[in-house]
Order: sequence, then structure tokens, then C-alpha cells
Amino acid sequence: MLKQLEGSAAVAQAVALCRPEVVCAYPITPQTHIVEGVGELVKSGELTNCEYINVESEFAALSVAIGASAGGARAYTATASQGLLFMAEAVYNASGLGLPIVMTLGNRAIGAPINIWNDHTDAMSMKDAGWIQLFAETNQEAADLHIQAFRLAEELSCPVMVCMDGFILTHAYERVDIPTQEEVDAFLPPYEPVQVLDPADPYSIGAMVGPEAFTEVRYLAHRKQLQALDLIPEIGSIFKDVFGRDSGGLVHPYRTDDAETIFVAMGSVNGTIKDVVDAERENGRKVGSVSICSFRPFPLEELRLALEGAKRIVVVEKSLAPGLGGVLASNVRMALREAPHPVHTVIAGLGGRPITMKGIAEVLQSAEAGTLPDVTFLSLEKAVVEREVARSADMRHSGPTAESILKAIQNRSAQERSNVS
Amino acid sequence: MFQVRFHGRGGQGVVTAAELLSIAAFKEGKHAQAFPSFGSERMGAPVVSYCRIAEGEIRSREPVSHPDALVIQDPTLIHSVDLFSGLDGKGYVLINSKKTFEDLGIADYAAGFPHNHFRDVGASEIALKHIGRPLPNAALLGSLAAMSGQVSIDAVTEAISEKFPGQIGAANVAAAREAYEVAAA
Amino acid sequence: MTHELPFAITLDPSTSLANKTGSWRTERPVYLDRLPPCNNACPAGENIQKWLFHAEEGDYEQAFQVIMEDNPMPGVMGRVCYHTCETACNRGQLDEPVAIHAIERFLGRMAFEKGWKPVMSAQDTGKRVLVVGAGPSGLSAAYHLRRFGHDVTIREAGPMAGGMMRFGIPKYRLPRDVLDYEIQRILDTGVKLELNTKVEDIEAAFADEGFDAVFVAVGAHLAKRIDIPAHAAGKILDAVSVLKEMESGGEPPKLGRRVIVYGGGNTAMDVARTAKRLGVDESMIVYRRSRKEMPAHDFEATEAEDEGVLMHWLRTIKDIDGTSVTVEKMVIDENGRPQPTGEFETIEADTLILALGQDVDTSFLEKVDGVEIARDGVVTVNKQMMTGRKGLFAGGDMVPAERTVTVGVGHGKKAARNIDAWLCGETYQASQKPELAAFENINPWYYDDAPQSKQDQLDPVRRQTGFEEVLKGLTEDNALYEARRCLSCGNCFECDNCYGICPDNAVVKLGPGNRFEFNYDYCKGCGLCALECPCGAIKMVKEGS
Amino acid sequence: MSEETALQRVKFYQTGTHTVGNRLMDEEARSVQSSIDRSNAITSGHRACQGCGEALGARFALDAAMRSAEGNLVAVNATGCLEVFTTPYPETSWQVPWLHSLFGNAPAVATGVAAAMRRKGRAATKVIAQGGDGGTTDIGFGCLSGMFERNDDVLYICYDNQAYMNTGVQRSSATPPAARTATTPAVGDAPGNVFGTGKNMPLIAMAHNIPYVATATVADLHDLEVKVTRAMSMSGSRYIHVLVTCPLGWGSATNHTILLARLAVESGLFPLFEAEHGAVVRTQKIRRKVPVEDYLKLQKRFAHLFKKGAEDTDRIAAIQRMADANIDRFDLLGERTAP
Repeated sequence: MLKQLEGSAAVAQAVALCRPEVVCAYPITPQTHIVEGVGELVKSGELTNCEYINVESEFAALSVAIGASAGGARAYTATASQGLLFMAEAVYNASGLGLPIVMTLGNRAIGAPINIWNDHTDAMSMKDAGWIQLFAETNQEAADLHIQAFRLAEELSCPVMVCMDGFILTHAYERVDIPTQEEVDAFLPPYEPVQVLDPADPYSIGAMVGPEAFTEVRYLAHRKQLQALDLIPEIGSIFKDVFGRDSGGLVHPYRTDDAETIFVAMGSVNGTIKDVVDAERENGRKVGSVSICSFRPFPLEELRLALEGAKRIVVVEKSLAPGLGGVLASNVRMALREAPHPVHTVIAGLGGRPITMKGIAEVLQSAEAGTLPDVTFLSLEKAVVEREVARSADMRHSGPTAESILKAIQNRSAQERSNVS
Repeated sequence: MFQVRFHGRGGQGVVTAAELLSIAAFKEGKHAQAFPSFGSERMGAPVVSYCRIAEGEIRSREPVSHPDALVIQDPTLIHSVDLFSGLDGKGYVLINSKKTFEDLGIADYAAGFPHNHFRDVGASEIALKHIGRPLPNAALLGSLAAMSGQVSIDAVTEAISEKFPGQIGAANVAAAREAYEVAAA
Repeated sequence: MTHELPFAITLDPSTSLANKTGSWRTERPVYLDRLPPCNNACPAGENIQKWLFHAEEGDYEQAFQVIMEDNPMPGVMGRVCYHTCETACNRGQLDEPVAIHAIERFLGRMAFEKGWKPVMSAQDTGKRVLVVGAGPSGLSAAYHLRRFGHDVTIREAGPMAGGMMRFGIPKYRLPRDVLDYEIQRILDTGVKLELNTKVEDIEAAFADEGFDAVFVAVGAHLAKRIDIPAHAAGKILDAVSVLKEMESGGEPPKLGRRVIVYGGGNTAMDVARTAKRLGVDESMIVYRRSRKEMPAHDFEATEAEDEGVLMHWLRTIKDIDGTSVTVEKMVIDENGRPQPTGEFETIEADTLILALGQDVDTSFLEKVDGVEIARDGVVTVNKQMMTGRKGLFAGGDMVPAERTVTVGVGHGKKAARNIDAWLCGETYQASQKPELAAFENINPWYYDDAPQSKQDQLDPVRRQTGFEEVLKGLTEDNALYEARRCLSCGNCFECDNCYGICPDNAVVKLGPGNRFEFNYDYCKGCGLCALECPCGAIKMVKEGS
Repeated sequence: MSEETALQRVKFYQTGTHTVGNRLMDEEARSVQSSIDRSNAITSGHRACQGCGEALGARFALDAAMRSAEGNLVAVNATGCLEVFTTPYPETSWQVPWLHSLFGNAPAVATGVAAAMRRKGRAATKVIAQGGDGGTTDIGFGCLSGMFERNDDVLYICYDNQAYMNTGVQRSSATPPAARTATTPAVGDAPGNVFGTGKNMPLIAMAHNIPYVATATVADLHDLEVKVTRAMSMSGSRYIHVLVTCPLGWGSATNHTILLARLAVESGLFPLFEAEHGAVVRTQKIRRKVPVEDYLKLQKRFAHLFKKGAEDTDRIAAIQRMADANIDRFDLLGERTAP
């Protein structure tokens, strides 16, 4: 049923349709509306047979979900930003134990400085935690991905993180087709755990594994992700059969066929990029875009196929690996490691900075002109930065040793001169 | 595409106004997208929200920098915030006030707009009368419907009733209808 | 239910059994049975702890049967034994010893009430043994020989069986029905008793009557006498005679109003107390040393005092003039010997009873070749209790040993074992004694504080006027409680401690009566079981030793 | 018949209630550990040190819980010695369904398991969470408090060996004053751990008003089993704090594991009590009171207090005052009559 509603509400309803049995709630902006929404559905009796547990931290939230999942229940929670970091240990643990938990990540920046607005730093911090990470472009896709996520997680015994941009999606009202319970039930079978705590079969879950088998365990975790590369499109196609729409999958190419410049991005910014693509196509520019839905597993092959015809790639990403540049861009380069294309990194939207069509269009122009550096910070206030750099250069005494010593010597001799005179 | 920007203060239902407008548009079969600008504003702080209305899919997520309409829920913001940024001379401006443009100090600016594109409506007073509290957002949506014609007053009242069932919804519907009449006159 | 469980992270239950942690061990615990101090101290060689074990469970018949393996007269022993077992009892270092004698007496009574008989399972051997003397040693020897299947005849010079049990111990300490019953139970096993039959010729018994072996245990019935200057002879009796007269069934001896008993042993106390019961006004003990040095047991002196017997410690009798007895005060020197002081006193007495010990009448052995009689009149025996005459064994008061019923019963058993071996052409070898269960081996924490059950005593008035038994028996509840006070020193009583507290589950419980065993595959040798064993039935030994 | 009645009447069992079992007692009155059919929640082959108190305490507790739950329970374990020595791949010692997640989240994981059991129609399945003192009083404290506050249906058992033993004996908030650990070395003016105000987890648990809180030790099996059984008969959050000796960390002889736990109780340093809904309802009295020296002297971690010629009498006295304060607070000598 088509509804005009907040993204968080859409996700809450989609999650509820998946009949979770244990939902853990801990507030953190901008995810909070989601667990509030689920809570209301439980409290009102619309969602039955569900334990809704208000926990004392994100660490506890995921830990409760871990226990619930090992106990054989379908478990769900949601978090964002600092919350994800606070539960980081449990994030690795859930995947290590092979527990098919589904968690929404309302993407948000990580402090300090504290910042509640959207970017992808939180998701990137857990990119190697062994979870499947899916990025939603719209609220429709966010809702749909949750339904697919449970099936994916349970088929693979691997947790799935559905990433949706904080505020931009979580707080946006737009139309979402909320499926019926019958449709979801037809798509998502009841959870049948591979391992469950059962007095009738009392095995131990969570052993200590030493050097003799740890590599194998990790290899198997990697293999599981590679399996997901097949399973994600497969589930996407079954989803289409049941619900009649494309959602999920690995990558979404847009007008890439003859494109010379291709933007690569994740999440809601792809909508803005597509508008730029259309506008610039009108202007005669051969431009396209690829939206990556599955960041983990990373679809190297699909990406290579989508990008191989282009002359240049511009990765617009909402996270920064300080000292390196882009996280996503580095992954994209891996897909194109045998191709000659330049892959530019555009760091954009950090801490909620708006990414505008104008900004994207300008990037395109400089990329075409060959003036786009390897790493660009979109809409960086250069004056502010330069002022600060200059100020700190006067103040600072740390840094490269030789330079500091020279500076100190200069200061002293200047002082001595002034004393003499 | 019709883009609206709402200005107000925390607690005045600025975000809700954008959401209600999006629901009203949705009810008329249009695509709509409403979203806030922020996050952690507290009661009283200046707040902005946006709503886009279009016949087809709305993909862009950037903030509304070139609005087709401005709804100013609190006239005290007029001189403290860059309210009219990005608005061209053909857009709509709706101000919650009973004062004259002269009294508000924007008479010259208002004069540059086409007839009936620049209005002030005493939405708070209308709200007080119907709801008992000076919450102007529903009333302003009624006036905006009348001014812009982007959504019908029936769609607006339906949206209000859906989001606020019961007595509160009904009171807001009444306020919206009165403000619609005021603006349509 | 089969699972595709995640590799390495999820493990099938109990798989750690593959890890044999026994290899960590440098010391291993071993179960052992240490010798409990009570058993060690028992002159009759009773396995006290073992019968207490059964009594604790209320299996009194089994307890009785265990006693009967060593001692055929629990009812007697529970009354007259001076219970060195209790002196040795480790519980005495905790609170008070287990009242073993009282439980034994209770079991004797149970056996009487239920008519339990000892198990006699041996085949008749056809060997004939003559036992000379029906005292504790002779009766015990006869009983045990019978249990070996031998044909046994007792010849007793006196008119009744029992020896010193009858003629040395007053009935207020040992009621005669108890004694008679237990003697009869021995006889019922097939022992022949010939009373009023004095054996004069041992060789004839071998040669003419065809006995294969002879055990003599005629006791020590000759009262020791001393010379006391008597100006006008008063009435002087000896203790043995007085006590014997009490059993004759005739008139009790005439003692007058005031009686002095001269001596500080148990017999002296018995006689003084008997005199009191016979109605004398004053029954007095005169003894040359102090109470501390007296050979009598303290409780006997106390009981005598309770009954009104007067004590004159540190006095020797110097002379007698009619009813005036002159005594000299003594002091104890640094060597513990009494020394005269030259100070004198006079005590009036109608009768003086000498209780100075007894000698053995060994005249009938003098003509037996090979039998060696020491200067003090006792018969020399070797480790097998055999005299110099092959096949002639001796025991009880007539061989060098403490002269108690219990020792006598022990001698009887020991002699029987040796005679049995000798009859089979072998030499009896006592089994090696295990190490003693010392108090240090006990972990007292595990035992609840529990005071000893006290036996009721007859009230003093009745004790001064009649021969009713002074000490009452325990009720069943009390006896059971008392039995359960046993610490089971050195012997597993299946408390499950080792089984329960092994951090490695390396103790296997074998079920009731079967105790435990260590599973050395997993025992890491921490030693917890040994330290926490309440009774010291586990010890740690170096691995490989 | 008379034998039978006397047997029942005479309730003195020679070793009283202090040994693990007793052939004289009724089967049902005997401890779980005495049973030939005990579940052995942790079976042989585990890699705990010789004389490990935690291996013992955990088996005591879980076997009792297993009897109480008739085998229908699942266990959650925090990271720590217990977890490491029982489940090194490819071998586990557990014979109960068991889950280890992390160091600090056992209470929350248990909450989740309990929720799952309810939702999967297995509400009868009891959930036990367990951890060491580090996992309980330090890193898992937040999750534990959360679990208590929600009154989740979990029995949490802390095996307190008073330091981080798994990592090599570092101080925890449960480490007693003056104790030497790797991070509170026995050097300087005040060697060993500082005298703090302490973090008393059982009292903190009581402050949550949960249905049941108890303390126990490996020295008194019967007491421990009674408490576990009582806890298992209740629902909601329950907490049992078990003192377990660590020969490695305490520097004690491997055969002193039970002795030391006993001395901790008998000296008053570790009071045994039970509380229901925030109020103490029962205390276990001291049987044979001992000075704290008797307890301290057997442990190398306190050896610096007893240096020949330089006995730290002040701090020994301070520890004695702690014991005396416990004795007074919990009436451990039974000097006050019950209210």
C-alpha cells in the first residue's frame, strides 16, 4: 500500500512485517524514530509475539540481539554513529558467531567534534566487521532492503546492516509502498536457525580458536561474503517477483552505456547525482552514475563491468580515511585495478554538509577538464581552512622534529639579537 | 516541481507543516518529499523545513535553495535570518502576521511580487480561536493552498485528519479552512 | 539431530574428554585405609570403627556380627572394659571421645533382645583342643577355636564359668544375667564346658585324652599378702575372697561397721563399694600413694566416692592392734615414689581387706617339661603364645600382660589363631598394621560439634544399699547418635567429599558400599581431595613412586 | 520398625551438613554434587589450573541449577578464565547448551536468550549468565545493572576470584585491599592494592530491588546449592556472588582452594547472606571465628604484610576492621536476635 510517511516509519513498518521476535531499543539520533515506531507497533498490539526490550546502551542492544538470535529468535535493532562504535565489539561478535541479526544504521558522522548529521563514517568504521552492508538510496529501498535483509541474513547465517542516510532518509516524508503481511510472509519464511541454544542438543557456541584454525574461520567468513554476491541479486530478483519492483541488488548503473564520466556513490546522494546526470546529458555531456547498494560484500566484478567503458570515475563519498582519502574510492580502485581509468575521490556531505546539484556539476566539469585532483573536498571553505592552518603554524611546536628545532633556533637567535641591541 | 521552504521556531510545527503538505500532495496523486534541515534544535530556535511537490519521482535530496514558496511561521525571524534567499520575484510568500507589510518593514520588497503572491495571514489568532493554542502551521497550509493552488484545501484537511485523528485534528482542520477562506478572499 | 554447525566456533558437547589432563600431575592421590586409633588401642583387637559404621546406619545386627568376629561378649565388654579405645579416640581432641563402650553395650542388649547368634561357618576339623579355665581368655579362646571348626572342651576348676568376670567384678558393674547369657551363647556354638574339673596333668590331656593342643588360662586368683605386725589380730580378709564369697550364693561376709580396704587398684574400689552395699557404716580406702598415682581408673574412685567410700591417700598400714590400725603418712618424692614421713595416725576398723593384687597358681604346670615360669609366677610364652611345651599355649592373667577382661579376651582370640595355625602345621602371621590415622590426618571442619551422650547413673542412695547396676544403658536414639559421632578416622565412610570437590571430575563414585576410585586420566594432582577428606583416607604420593 | 524410626529421629549425621554427601541422609536431602547422576555441567578435560576454584564453583552452581531446572537450562558466559579453560577449539567441557559472546555483555546476551525462549514457546527453559569478577563488577557492570533494572528473567552468577586472572592477575574492582596483583605490585610505601571504599556487587544488586541476591563460596557446597536452588525457583533477575579461590592469583597451595574460601567466611571477610527485594533475609553464621591473619597468611598475594621483622600490623588491623565491620553489619556471630 502506497503511503506518504517518514522514512523511519516506513522502516519500522517493514521491520514489523518481518515478524521480528526480539527488538532492542536504545535511542540515538537519527535512528530513534525507527525503534520508536516498532515499539509503538508492539505496544499497540499490531506486532505480536515480539519482545521489545529497552536496553541501557547500544552495546547491550546488540548483545541482547546476539542472545536472542542464538536463542533461535529473529532479532532486530537499530543504531547510528557513536552507537555503532559503542557496540563495535558486539558487531564483530555477531558476525563471528554467524548470527543472522538485522540492524538498521541511520548513517551519521562520528565525533569529535560531535555531530549528529549524516555521513557514512559510522558504516565505514565497521566495513570489515563481517556484516553484509547494504545502502538504501530511497526510503522505498530502505524498507525493501530490510525485508530482503532478514532473508539474506538467515540464508547465510550472517548479520546484515541496512544503511540509510540519517535525516536525509530517516526523517524524510515521501511515498513508500508498504507491502502486505501476506506478501512478506510469502517472501520471508520463518527463521530456522543453523545453531540454537537447546538443552536437547547442548553444544557450545563461541569457542576460543587459536592459530591452528583462526585463519580457516576467517577464510570461511570471507567465503560467506562471496556467496552473498550471488545471493543478493538472487534474492533481489525473487523480491521483484513477489513485490513487483526492483530493490536491492549489488549495483545500480544509471545511463552508463556510453558514459565517459561515471559517478560512483552510495545511498541517498545518488538521487541528486541522477538529476545532475540527466541535466548534464541535456547539455550533451556523456555522464552516468553507479549506485552501490552492496558495500559488503563489495561487488568488484559487477562494478568493473559497469565502469569499464568510461574514461574517468568520480567517487562521491561521505566518508574520509584521514591520511589516505576515500574509503569507497579505494575499494572502487580495487575493482578497476587492471584498468587505466583515473579514479577521483570527492569527499562530500561530511557531517551533514548539503551535497548540491551545482556542486556535483562543477565536479563533473573539472573532471572533464582534467583539473580534478585525486582527492577533492566538495564545497570546502578554503578561506577558513587556510586561516586555521596559518594560525596553527605560528603556534605549533610539535610536528617534524627538524622543522621544530629550526623554528626554535630562529626564535632564540632573534631573541638574543634583540637582547644585544 | 514546486518547492516550499518553511521557516519558524522550534515548537511551532515547522517540520510537521512540511510533512502535512507532502501528505496533502500525495493524496492528490502527486509525488512529494518533505524533510527537515537539522537535528537538534530546541524550543524557540530558528527551524527550517522543506517540501517538494512534483508530478514524477523526486530524486534530489539537496536542501531547497530556490523555493517557489516561503512559509514564514514567525514574523520575528524576518530580520534575523536570511529568509528570502533564493526566492525569485514570481514565488509565493506567506507570513503569519496581522501586521501590515509596512509595519513589518518589507513593504517595498513585497511590492515586487505579483498580485496575491505575497500575503500575511493572522494564522496564530485563527489557531488560537479553533485549537486553543497559537499553533499556526495548519492554518498556514490552508492559506498556502489558496494562494498557490498546488494542493486543494480538501487534500490539506485530509492530511491533517490523517496525521492528527480526533478532536485536535478537527480543530486544525477548522483553522485551515478559515485561513483558506481568508487567503482566497 | 544433526547440524551444520559453524566451524570451530561451535563445539559438540563434552569433547574435552579427549584432553587427558592427567599428564599435568606430579603427585597422585591414593585411597588408603589407615588404622583408626580405637582399633589400634583395643586389647581385644576389635574393629571398632567397622562395627560403628554399621551401627551408624542402624544395622545393629551387622554391627554385632562384626564385634563377634573378635569378641564374643559385647554385653560384658561394654560394661567392664576400661575402653582404651576411647582414650585414643581422635574425637577426644575435638570435644569428647565417642562413648564406644556404651554403644557396644547397647549392641549387646540388642543381641540379647533379638537373640542374634554369631555366624559359624567353618567345617569341623576334627582337631581337639582343651581349654583350661573358663575366664575371659578361656571363653574367648574356646569361642574362636570353635569358629575355626575345632572341637573344644573347657575345663573349669570352679563351680561356674566366668572367672574374674564373675569373681572379681561386682554385679552392680556387671549384672550376672548378662554374663550368663553371653557365656551360654559361647557354649551354644558347641563348646563343651566341664565345671568343677581341675586339670592337674597337662601331659595326660595330650597323651591320654588325645587333645591336639591345650590352652591354659587359669587366671590369677591367689591374693597377694603382706606382713603387717599385729598385736592383737583383727579381722583381715583379702579382696578376691570377699568378692568370690559374694557369688557363692550363701550369706554375705560379715565385715563389721567399719572396713578398711588396703590398696589403690580397681579391685580395691570394687571391694570398698561392695562393703558399702553390704551395709557397713564406713568403707575406707587406704593407699600409700595419692589419687594421681593410683592404678584404679579415675571414674572408679569417683563412683566410689559418690557412694560414700572414704579415701585415705598417702598412708601405709604400720600395725594393727585389734580394731586400731596405725597408718604412716607418706609423701611422693620427685621420682613419683612414696616415702615415709614418720608421722602416724590411727584409724579404727573392724575389718581390713587387702587388695594388693593377685598371683597365678602355676603349680600344675611345674611338672610340664619345657614350660618356663618366671620369678613373679607368670608363664613365659613366645609370640605365638605357646609355652616351651609344643602345643601348650597360655594366656590371660597368667602371662605377662595387663590383667583386664579385655586383654584376656584378646589373648583368647590371639591364642585361638595361633593354635589354629599350629594345628595346621603353620605359624600364624598377623597382618601388617597400616599406618595410624592420626588427628593430623583428620579435617575436623566437616564434623559437627556434638557432645558425648552420657549414660544415666543409678541414684546414690540406691547405689549404697543394693547391687543394682550403676550405669544405665543408652536408648536406641542415644546409641545411634553416639555411633554417628565416630569420625571414621582413616577409613572412607562415603561422605562424597572427594567426589564432590574435585575440580576435574576425576573421582568416580562406585555406588553405595563400593567407595570411589580416581580417574587418573584427568586427575591433575591438586591435592584438594586429600586435604578435604574428613577422615584422612586419601594421601598424596609422588608420581612415579 | 524401631530402627527405622530412630534413624529418622536422629538427625545427627556424624558430619552434619558439611560434607558433600552422606550415606546416612535421605537421598533427596543430599547435595547435588553427591549424586552419581549429577549433570557435570563442566566435564573432565578442561584446562583450568590445578585446584581451580572457579571450575569447582561453576560446576557446583550449574549442576544445582540443572537439577532445579530438570535439565532445561541454557548458560551464557562472559569472557574470562571460565570461558577460556572450558572451550578452547576443538574441545568443550560443557554439557549444557552454552553461549559465549563477549567480556562485558553476558547479562545482555542472557536477556536476549531469555526473550528468545519466551518467544519461541520455551519459557520453561531457564537462563543462567555467568562471569568472573572483572566481567561482572567492571566491564559488564553496565549491562548487569540494565538487566537488573529490567528484572529480566535471568540468574546471573559471578565467580569472584578477586582479580583478572585470565590475563595474568591484574587488579579488578573486586580485588581486596593490600593484595598484590600484576598492576598493584608489592612495592613502595603501601605495597599491593589500595584501600578503597570498595565495590560491593551484592549490595549494588540489592539496590536494584531484584527478587534475589545471595553470596556463597566453594567452601560451603550445601549453602551454595540451597541458594542456587532458591534462586532457580524464582523468576526475574537474580544474582549470586560466589567467592572462588584462585591458586594462581592468590599464590595459594592448590589444595587450599576450599580451605581459603572457608577462612574468608570464618574470618568475616566474606559474609554469606541472602537478600530478597533489597532486604537481607538470612545470614550464614560464622562457625569457628578466625583472625584475618589465618586467611591472609596462606596467600602469597598478602605475603608482604607478613615480612619477618616488618609485619604490616597497621594494614592487617585495617583488614581485621573490615572483617569486624562485616560481622557487625550482617550479625555473623548471631549476637543480635532476629528482629
